[in-house]
Amino acid sequence: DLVFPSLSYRTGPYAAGGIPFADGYADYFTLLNERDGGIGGVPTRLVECETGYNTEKGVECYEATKGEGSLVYQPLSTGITYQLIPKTAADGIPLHTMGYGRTSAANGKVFGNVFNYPANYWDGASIAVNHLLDLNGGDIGGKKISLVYHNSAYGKEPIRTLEELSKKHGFDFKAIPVDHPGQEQKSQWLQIRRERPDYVLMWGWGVMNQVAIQEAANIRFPMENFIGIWWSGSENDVLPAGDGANGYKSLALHGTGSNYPIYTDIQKFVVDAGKAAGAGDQIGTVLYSRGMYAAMLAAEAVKKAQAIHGTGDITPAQMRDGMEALEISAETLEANGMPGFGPEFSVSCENHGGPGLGMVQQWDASAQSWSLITDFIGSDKDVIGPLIAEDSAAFAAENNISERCN
Amino acid sequence: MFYREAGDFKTSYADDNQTFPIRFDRVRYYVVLAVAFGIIPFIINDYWANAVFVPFLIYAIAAIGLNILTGYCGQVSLGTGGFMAVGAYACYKLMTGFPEISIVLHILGAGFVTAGVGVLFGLPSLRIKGFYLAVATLAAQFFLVWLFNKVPWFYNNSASGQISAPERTVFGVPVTGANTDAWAKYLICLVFVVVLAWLARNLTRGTLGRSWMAIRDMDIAAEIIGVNPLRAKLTAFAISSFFVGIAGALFFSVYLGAVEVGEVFGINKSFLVLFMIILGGLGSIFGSFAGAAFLVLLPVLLKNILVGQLGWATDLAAHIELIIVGGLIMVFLIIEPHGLAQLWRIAKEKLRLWPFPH
Amino acid sequence: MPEQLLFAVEVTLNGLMAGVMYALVALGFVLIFKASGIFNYAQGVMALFAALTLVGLQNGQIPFAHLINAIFGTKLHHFGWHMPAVLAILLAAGVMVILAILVERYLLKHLVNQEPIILFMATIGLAYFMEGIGDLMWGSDIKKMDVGLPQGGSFWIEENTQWLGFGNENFYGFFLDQLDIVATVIAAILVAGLVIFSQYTKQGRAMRAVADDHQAALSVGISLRFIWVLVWSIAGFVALVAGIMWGAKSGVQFSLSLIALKALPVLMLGGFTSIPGAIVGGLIIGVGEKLFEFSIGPLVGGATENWFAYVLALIFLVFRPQGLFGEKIIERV
Amino acid sequence: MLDATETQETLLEVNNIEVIYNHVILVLKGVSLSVPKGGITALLGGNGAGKTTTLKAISNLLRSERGEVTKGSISYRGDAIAELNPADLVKRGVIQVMEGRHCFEHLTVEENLLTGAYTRTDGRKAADDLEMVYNYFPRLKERRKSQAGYTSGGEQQMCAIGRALMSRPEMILLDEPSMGLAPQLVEQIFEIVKAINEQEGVTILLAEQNTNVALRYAHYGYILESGRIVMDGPADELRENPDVKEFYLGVSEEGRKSFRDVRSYRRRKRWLS
Amino acid sequence: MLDQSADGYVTEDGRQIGGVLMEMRNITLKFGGVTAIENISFDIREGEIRAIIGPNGAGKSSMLNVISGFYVPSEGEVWFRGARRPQLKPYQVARQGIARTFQNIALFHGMSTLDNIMTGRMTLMKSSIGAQAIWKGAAEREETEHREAVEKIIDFLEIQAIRKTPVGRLPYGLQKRVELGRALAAEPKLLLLDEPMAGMNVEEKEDMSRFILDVNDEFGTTIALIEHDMGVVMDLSDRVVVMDYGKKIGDGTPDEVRGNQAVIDAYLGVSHD
Ligand SMILES: Nc1ncnc2c1ncn2[C@@H]1O[C@H](COP(=O)(O)OP(=O)(O)OP(=O)(O)O)[C@@H](O)[C@H]1O
Ligand SMILES: Nc1ncnc2c1ncn2[C@@H]1O[C@H](COP(=O)(O)OP(=O)(O)OP(=O)(O)O)[C@@H](O)[C@H]1O
Ligand SMILES: [Mg+2]
Ligand SMILES: [Mg+2]
Repeated sequence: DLVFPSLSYRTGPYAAGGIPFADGYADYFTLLNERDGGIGGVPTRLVECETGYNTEKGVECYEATKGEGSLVYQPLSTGITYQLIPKTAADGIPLHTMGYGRTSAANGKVFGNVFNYPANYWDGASIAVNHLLDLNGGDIGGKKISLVYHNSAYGKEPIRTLEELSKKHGFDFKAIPVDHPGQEQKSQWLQIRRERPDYVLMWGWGVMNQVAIQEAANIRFPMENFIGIWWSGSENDVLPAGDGANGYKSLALHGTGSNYPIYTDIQKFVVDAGKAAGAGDQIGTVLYSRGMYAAMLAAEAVKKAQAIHGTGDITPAQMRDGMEALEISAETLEANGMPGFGPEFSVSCENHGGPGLGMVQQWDASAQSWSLITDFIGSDKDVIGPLIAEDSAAFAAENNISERCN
Repeated sequence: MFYREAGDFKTSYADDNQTFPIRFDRVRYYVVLAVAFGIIPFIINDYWANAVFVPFLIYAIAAIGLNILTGYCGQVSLGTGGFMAVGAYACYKLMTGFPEISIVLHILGAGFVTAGVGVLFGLPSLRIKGFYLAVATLAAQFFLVWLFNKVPWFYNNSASGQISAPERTVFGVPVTGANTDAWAKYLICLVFVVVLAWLARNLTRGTLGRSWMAIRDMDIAAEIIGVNPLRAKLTAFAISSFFVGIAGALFFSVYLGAVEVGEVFGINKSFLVLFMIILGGLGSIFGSFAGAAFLVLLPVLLKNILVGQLGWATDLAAHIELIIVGGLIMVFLIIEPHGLAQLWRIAKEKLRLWPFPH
Repeated sequence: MPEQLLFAVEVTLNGLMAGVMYALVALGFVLIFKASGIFNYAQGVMALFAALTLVGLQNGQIPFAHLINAIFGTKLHHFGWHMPAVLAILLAAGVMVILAILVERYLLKHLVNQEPIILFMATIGLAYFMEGIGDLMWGSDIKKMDVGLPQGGSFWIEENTQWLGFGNENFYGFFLDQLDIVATVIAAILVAGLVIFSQYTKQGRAMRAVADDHQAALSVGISLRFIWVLVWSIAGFVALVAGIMWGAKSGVQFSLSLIALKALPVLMLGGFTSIPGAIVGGLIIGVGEKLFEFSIGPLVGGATENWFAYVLALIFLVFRPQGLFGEKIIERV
Repeated sequence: MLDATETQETLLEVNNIEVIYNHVILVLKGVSLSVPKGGITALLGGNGAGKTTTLKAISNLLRSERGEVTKGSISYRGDAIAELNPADLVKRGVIQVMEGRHCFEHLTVEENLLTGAYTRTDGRKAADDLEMVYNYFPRLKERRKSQAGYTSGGEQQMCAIGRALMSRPEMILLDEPSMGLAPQLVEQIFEIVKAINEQEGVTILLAEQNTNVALRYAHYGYILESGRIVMDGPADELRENPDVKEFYLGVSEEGRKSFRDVRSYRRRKRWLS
Repeated sequence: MLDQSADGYVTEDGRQIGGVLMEMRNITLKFGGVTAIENISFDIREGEIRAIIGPNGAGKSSMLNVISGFYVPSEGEVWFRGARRPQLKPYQVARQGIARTFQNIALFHGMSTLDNIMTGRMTLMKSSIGAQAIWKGAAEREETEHREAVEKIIDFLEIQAIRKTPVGRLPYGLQKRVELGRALAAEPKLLLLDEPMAGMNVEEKEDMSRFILDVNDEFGTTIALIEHDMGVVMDLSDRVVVMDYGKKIGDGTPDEVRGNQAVIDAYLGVSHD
């Protein structure tokens, strides 16, 4: 069978985010088994392992599951990702960090078995700025943009990109850190109230998101000018603030809401069959959709690998090849019951990062739902490309890696 | 009479002072060493190394370190995580700054750097006592983590703020980096553990150890009979930090290979190591091992039983695991507040008397 | 007034308010420490647990639904009622009393006369235990705390202080969060009540006696059981209040238990044994960390609040090792 | 010295108890004693004989020291009291003054005394009793506002005894009251003990090292050695017993010998050989 | 009146007492409002046994604390071996050869008897941290050497049997003995004993007296002693200082002091035989 490890975190400070993702990831594979009898006729098996978002437990989970023929790891935490980059390389198992992890892994020439399609943090920063450019008729010169970020490796990711972009577009950029866990953000929001930036971007996670949104509402910051990264845009983040959160925006890696055919199938084959993962109450939420989307991409890569190697029960190495040859077209999405859910893209040996496309969604507090307000927006490759090249070159030098794909 | 010490007479004070005055204990100790060095390296695999042995050995070092400070010298510290971070970052800077020098020296160097930092944060202990000191050491914890996160020099300006250990070898065998074999990881940690435990044992049984314990048991009286509290406390901080620093360095370079400071060396780490020594037994080197083994193994074991054997959902299992770990901590403390080491001692006393009840 | 000064004043005011919020958590610690010499690490988790229980009751959640569903394959979730806030608060307080009784009965009773560090450790065990139970009982998703507390900046204050800027464009009046104002009032009442209780009543005196010497307290006929249940119940109630206040800010979720970390420096600075100390300490820490972040933060890259509170408390302690109002550490031979 | 208040009614009966600490250390090896109502009974014996342990076994304070009574029974007014908690025992009128003072360091002297009245419900009377205690110990009155932790050893001892008196007990278990007290205070305290015994009818069980004084005030005495009662009898008789004289009172045929002369001789107790 | 010339005197039992070893000059000690010691002067001569007596709370223990540097006198000077002593930290005082025991036993509870006494030798042990870490060699040799000295003390105090017992478990009297051993281990010039015989029965007091006399005799150690048992004080000491409420009310040989009316009033109550 096809083994998919799921390093989930259903406990600990980030459990609220971890549960829906894990449910979505699990339910999709259950759906494939129930509806299609697996992928290419081979049943899938999900091996879930609880990490609690903790690096050491992540390592333990990896070691415990890798022997079972795990095809691809989706570690879900930047910390664990960094652990696994060298380990998976040594063990020849591919790693998929969708919308997180080490951004420069997009450079397939250096990172042979790490993939971070369809978009990464630097894309995210650029997408947000591009959205603002759209809103302002292409000119944001002189505008003040602040970034409220989680004071960790994750939160610091977009800073470099935004600095570059501020040079390019002439806006004033200011980064405001919030230390873990982020329960108390008075200083930061008083500062924002004082400086009245035109826009605030946010790279937050966990309780920091909820408090930030609440505080923004408290100082009556115009919510439509407040944009979070895709990890700051789930129902969890906005619900506690109630009506105050109305109008808050965040980036979206994929479609939102339950108006996709796939949900009918999930209801029918998974939920009604009593096979839903977890408590079964997360279906349709943003992070559930993300887990499902990640699973779909993995399944597609398996199909690709099966096609390439002409075998059903593929190995991790073959899976890697499948991922590198992955193509997601409108038809694929349609066929999977997710029309327009994600971008169309293809992966190549050089480019493991996908197209870098994302959308913007906005929260409607009265309807208690997110709605997409833009189509896919691209990122500024002119800015990001060199950054990725620089960072991956440094990694290659440090670890004596010679470039592939030549 | 499973356990005998009768007939084991000593004819010199030096003999009487040895670590295991009782022959039975001594033999058992050599057997353990023989297995650790002679058998385990040949059968160990990645899972056992990475999930059990390597973390156990490294935590044992950290626990011995903290036990010196807390168990022997009575200064409760919650800054262990921060000091481990110092060790890790010092090791990283040394590894990347002087790649031609042996990793073993880097690790030792990291220990010395940490010792220095430890002394610095130990200074307030001259004024501040008890839980006040414990909470005060959190200042070290939070400040150090913040510092390593904030100053790019510490992580060589890498874009992510993470540090990753490059490959380094000992006698041509890689011990850090992705290509390290399980046995190599295990063995280097084991060597450090054995040497450090031996040093700790020597230090704690001599004059210095007695001055620590005197300060712990009654600091004023200790001072009046001639213990210099400044010296006693600062040496405890220094030596404890040295151990903890080495643990941090190994944790980063050998065990994890890549580290983000807030996540790996956060306050939870401080608490974890403290648990180990309290559960294991304050003021006992054996206790440090017992505590580390217990807290490394228990979660792994529970997980394997609940998820692996019983097939429970991981989240239920994780919650129940929390309940069980918390419950066991309480139960253990109720049964024997002085830790596993004391349980072991009582068991020995019982065995000695066996089959008589008293 | 110059702009910077006005902002500094505003930061100070908000620091005071934040300090009150910290003090609310610190109070629970102080109570238990005073009554038993136990440094109750579980206080933060108790706040979380209390808040979870409150919200759970209010929304009619079925406790342990997930576990039950997993075992029996049922699909339980809600009782389908919505309880008025006041009733839910009372019930939650009741649950905290039950918790206090259980804690005394199954934990503290067996640890009479043990060293403080052992007791401390036991409360850590308790924290884990309750964390697990809390999750299992009410689930780990984020819940909205809605007991009708006002939230958001106060318009009234904003408008009526705008003139202070004397036409300065950049000054929009002072910002004060209404929730914080409510918290201040509640904290003031709690502190006053608790001070009277501990200094002037028989039980209060007994409580302090227990803290000094368990055995001697037993020998004069003070029932440790009763005192402990009493104190843990009060601490449970204080935790509930803290849980409500902080829960209103961030939603009720696991991270609520981490507010304990914000309370520790407050505790240290005010003195582990002093109820007024918790408030004063809170205010000093609140103002100190906010002003530091405001003035020095930008120079060193910000996010200084976590450690600065501790360093500030540490500096204080070097001069007064027992904290501002803590009982003097008796050193005699 | 026998006096009228003593009756034949037995208030406290300890029956062949055995106490073990930490599950391994056997300390009392079958101790029995009975305390008549209204009397002063002394429990004598050297260091480590088990006097404190016996008293703690009675007042149920052993549990908090990881000790337990493994055999035998203890009854007070005929009721078994082994399962009561110490607080209930105080409510029934049995209070212990612990060895080594055990004052509440951070409370003032007066607050210490007031905690003694904790179990009492007649709030007003407690204030009178405070005066009574201050009458007995004027030194305490002077120091009433200081924290007990800062008072001298003797002052703490007074505080501990005064605290017990505040509960208006029926029976006091007094553990080494004379320890560390100035000679004139020792007399004074025993006078007080006698006074409360006679005037208030309080029964007293007294553990003492100071055999001399103890036997002067007590009615009956038990001598405890290594966890066993080795001798007992009315106080006057014990005082005349030659062994007691030599080993506990330090007087031999020639009268009290000087401490300077003890240098070079070792004795052996006859009953231990 | 004894002949107290600058270079000493001869005691009744014919021992030669030397010159002044330690002199307290006009010591005053205040704690907030309380004056624990008020303008007291006295000296201690080489080789003598000097007793300090007085009612509870008189300031005796405080005086010892001043001598050992734990309390800093508000006024007055301490002269040691003919030179004025600057304000030293307690451990520095200990290094000058002043050792002591405590009124409320201050042993290190987590350590064995042996370790407690070895700790007393702290001031004499010199091996470096490095040497201790390696153990084999210098540290081990030193340890063994000092162990021998400590074993002598253990033999002397007759506590061989409890060598390895944690002191927390020992009965009170033995603890006192261990504490004495710990003080002796430092091979002090001046030994301060704070109520060494409190809580002991006659037999044990005799033992303790013997130890004190032997120490004084064999090692020539000067001893300052606080004690409430008048028998002991009168028999053992060469000269006595009497304190009351922080003031000195008497100073002289035991006989002189016994006859002093102020002393009788304040302390002895009835005159003691
Ligand atoms: N908590 C304890 N754990 C272990 N042993 C103990 C404990 N308490 C007392 N003992 C032992 O019990 C024995 C009797 O002690 P106890 O205190 O009852 O003697 P005592 O007659 O009161 O002596 P003293 O006159 O010195 O107070 C002693 O040998 C002592 O070592
Ligand atoms: N650190 C201190 N702070 C405040 N007061 C103190 C302190 N130390 C001692 N005192 C006070 O000084 C006085 C003398 O105390 P000290 O302990 O010297 O008496 P003592 O003569 O040893 O009495 P005892 O025979 O009862 O031990 C007492 O009234 C005591 O309360
Ligand atoms: Mg006793
Ligand atoms: Mg004294």
